[in-house]
Amino acid sequence: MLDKNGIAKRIAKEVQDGFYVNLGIGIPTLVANYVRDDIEVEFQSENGVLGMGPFPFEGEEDADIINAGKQTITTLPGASFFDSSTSFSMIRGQHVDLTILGAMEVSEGGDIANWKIPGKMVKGMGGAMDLVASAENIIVAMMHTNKRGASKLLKKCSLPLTGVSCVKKIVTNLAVLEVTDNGFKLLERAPGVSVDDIKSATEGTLIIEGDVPEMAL
Amino acid sequence: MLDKNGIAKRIAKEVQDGFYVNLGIGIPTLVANYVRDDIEVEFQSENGVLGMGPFPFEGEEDADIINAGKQTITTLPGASFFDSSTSFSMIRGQHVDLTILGAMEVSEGGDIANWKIPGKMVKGMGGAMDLVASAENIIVAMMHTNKRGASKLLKKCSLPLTGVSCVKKIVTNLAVLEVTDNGFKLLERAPGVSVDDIKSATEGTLIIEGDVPEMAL
Amino acid sequence: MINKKVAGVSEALQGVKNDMTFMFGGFGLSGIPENSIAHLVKLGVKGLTCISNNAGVDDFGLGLLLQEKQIKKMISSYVGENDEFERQMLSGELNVELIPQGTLAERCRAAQAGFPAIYTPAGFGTEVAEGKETREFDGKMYVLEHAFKADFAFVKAWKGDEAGNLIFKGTARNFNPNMCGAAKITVAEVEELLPVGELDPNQIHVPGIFVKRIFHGQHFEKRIEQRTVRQR
Amino acid sequence: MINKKVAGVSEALQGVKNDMTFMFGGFGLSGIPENSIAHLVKLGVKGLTCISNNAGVDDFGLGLLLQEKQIKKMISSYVGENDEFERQMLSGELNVELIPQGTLAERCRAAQAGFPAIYTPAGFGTEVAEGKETREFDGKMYVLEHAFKADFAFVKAWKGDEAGNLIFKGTARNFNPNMCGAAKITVAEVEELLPVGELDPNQIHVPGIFVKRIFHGQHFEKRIEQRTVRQR
Repeated sequence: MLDKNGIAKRIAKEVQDGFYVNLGIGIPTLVANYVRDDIEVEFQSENGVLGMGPFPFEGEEDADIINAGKQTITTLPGASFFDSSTSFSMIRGQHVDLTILGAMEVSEGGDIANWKIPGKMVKGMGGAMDLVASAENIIVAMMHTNKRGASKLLKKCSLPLTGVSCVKKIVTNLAVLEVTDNGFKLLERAPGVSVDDIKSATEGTLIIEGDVPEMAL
Repeated sequence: MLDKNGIAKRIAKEVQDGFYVNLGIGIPTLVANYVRDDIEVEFQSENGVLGMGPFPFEGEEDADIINAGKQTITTLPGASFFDSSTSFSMIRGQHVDLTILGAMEVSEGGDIANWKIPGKMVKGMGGAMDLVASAENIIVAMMHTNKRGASKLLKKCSLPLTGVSCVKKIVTNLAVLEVTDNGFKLLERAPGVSVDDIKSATEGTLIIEGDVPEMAL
Repeated sequence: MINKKVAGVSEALQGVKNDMTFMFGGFGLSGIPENSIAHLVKLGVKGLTCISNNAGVDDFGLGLLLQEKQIKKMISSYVGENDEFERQMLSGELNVELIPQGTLAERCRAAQAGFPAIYTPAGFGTEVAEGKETREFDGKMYVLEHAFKADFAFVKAWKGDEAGNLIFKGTARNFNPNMCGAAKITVAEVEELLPVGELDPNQIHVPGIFVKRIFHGQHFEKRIEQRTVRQR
Repeated sequence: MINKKVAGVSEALQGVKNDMTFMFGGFGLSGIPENSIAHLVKLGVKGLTCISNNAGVDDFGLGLLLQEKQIKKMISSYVGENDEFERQMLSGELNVELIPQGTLAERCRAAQAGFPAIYTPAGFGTEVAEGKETREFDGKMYVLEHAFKADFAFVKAWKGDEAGNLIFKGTARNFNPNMCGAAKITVAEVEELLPVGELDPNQIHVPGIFVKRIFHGQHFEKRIEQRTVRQR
């Protein structure tokens, strides 16, 4: 079973040389820490920066240079700043190659719910609806089950949707799954996790073909 | 009767303090020469400059600094350069206060034709269709009749239209006219031109109320 | 050169009234028009509809207007991190319309650029698209979203000149350029207000034609919302 | 940093084929991708559809491609000042689609920004709107115009860096930024190609994400079409 950093580490392997990547808040943010050093990747943040670097050294924080999580950041050589409209042109126009974001629920049809729990405080969708409606390549990073132990990989989402038929791949603490026309196809097991463990934690249709390898990290 | 410079001089009186103005090619370009010195006006050119100044001194021409007529220009302090999309945002978004352009025909309903003569070489509409479809305040600068002596102020345009119901005011070599719901209202006569001269040169409905003053230049 | 300079925030905000619709630049607390917000609190105008990506925090940004119950409706993409906001929203005092962030940016830009509406894929199939026209282009579904209509846009820039030309710094740019000229009157507050001729015409982010009034902001706190650092 | 630098025009144009659709930046002869055009002549690709505000003059700009009869169709707003163009158009050899200049810019930007179509007032009631969908918003009529689809966009910038970031000079900017990322492959030629870190991230006109290949142009004539001067 993976912890949050393990999930981030596995997702980092999906990041290819030359990719522009948008990372959501939470587990996705951690992905930046595990991307291979020998490939070139640029991180975009929808508030208007391309070429994000690490957090600043103490004392060097700048209120005018933040990411979409409102955290102080730095930029790397080759970076650029731009307005919100241009930022979403990058996203909507599919210039961003990979979007990694968290979710509360994913359906076997690739629908995603990650912005609202009715009856509870709603914080808003931020840029998530634009990202999921636009991106060709969306990976969801999340725990396989919620705090009450209920599956987050469902036949149909119960929460208000963020986007429809958009998620391509899911990496959880238990498995790597691909969204196919027929349901969640199990690609890899997390270390020490059995196919049965994954079966019992997945409410949606699970497709298992042959031996399912344990993921390499 | 006015010459081209006279028409430009009369139109210059329509330019008010604080106006952003787009000048078309031909007579409109001359208007800049006659704007009062004691008011502040900025000239926009749709190829991407605001704050145009006079032509450069010889030897100071820059191929990278031209107006929409492809003429080398200079800029004044406070000028800015921008892309074509932004330029037409200024025009379409009605941030440009006054548009002055030439025409081949104007109808009494305010339609304008100035881009195409069927059977002849067509050079294209350039930015004219955007300008006339967007501007609140359009003044047409033209000769009252064409080279064959036929009126250019018509009941209905015979040439392909550039825009519909958009022209507000017309300044010709003979008169200043306003486009009203009922036709061309004669506002001013050019020096030495009689109401009858204007009547006979105007094919469209001409509205004459009381004494028509001679224009002051 | 058409001079857009006004003496200060008080002159810049002339004409603001109860029940108006305002746009505010900024993302989180970065690049927000601090001086205009402070003066709106002082003026006490109420019943406001505010278009802003976020709603500030309890004691800063638009949170200050919320504390005084000056806001009737918020149109935002993300409104977390604000207890008073949550209280007013749950109690029904505050009307909240949440829309996707890219849609928010483009509805501003549409108003600025004279487009009546846009087709965006964002929100299709979700409650955001409920009651809205949808349409297929090339096999993909889009939602029709209309240009905003606002009375004032309040933006904050780094440098500006008397012609109203603006330059922003870093990610404090965000929605500010898209809101300039998107309301009847655009008010820009700047950290540094220069005479014309000081800014390179090649390097203007927002040409002055989109700005109606510009003033030098007296006080910029520039508060950091999430101070994140690494060790040396 | 993702490196977009290619060795030269030959590598930059790899993949161009007969019957493709190309976008060309530039207004008149200002800011045109001279090196790419010259190489297209050399490659001899034919049957091209060219989206460009103008069509060059007889012996420069896109006029060079016209002379070699490489262009099948021009989509432009203004095509004066070109005898060979006129000859081919009147003889029916060349297909010409004239569209309003602002529509041209925005159909490029729509392609760049992922919008399928836009509503513009330009051309309503004229032959430009014939056969197109029109619609009323707030009492004003608009024409639906679709995003362009192109294979290559050729743009010219003043300075660029290896990450593909671009800066333009003066009115040579024009359509170039709107075409970046509006085609499958965007090729930028620059007068000065710098290592990353040399350009101020605040002052980038086009972020590198919109550019696929960048090269240092070997030759820029930068011809002036209408030399107008005043006396000292």
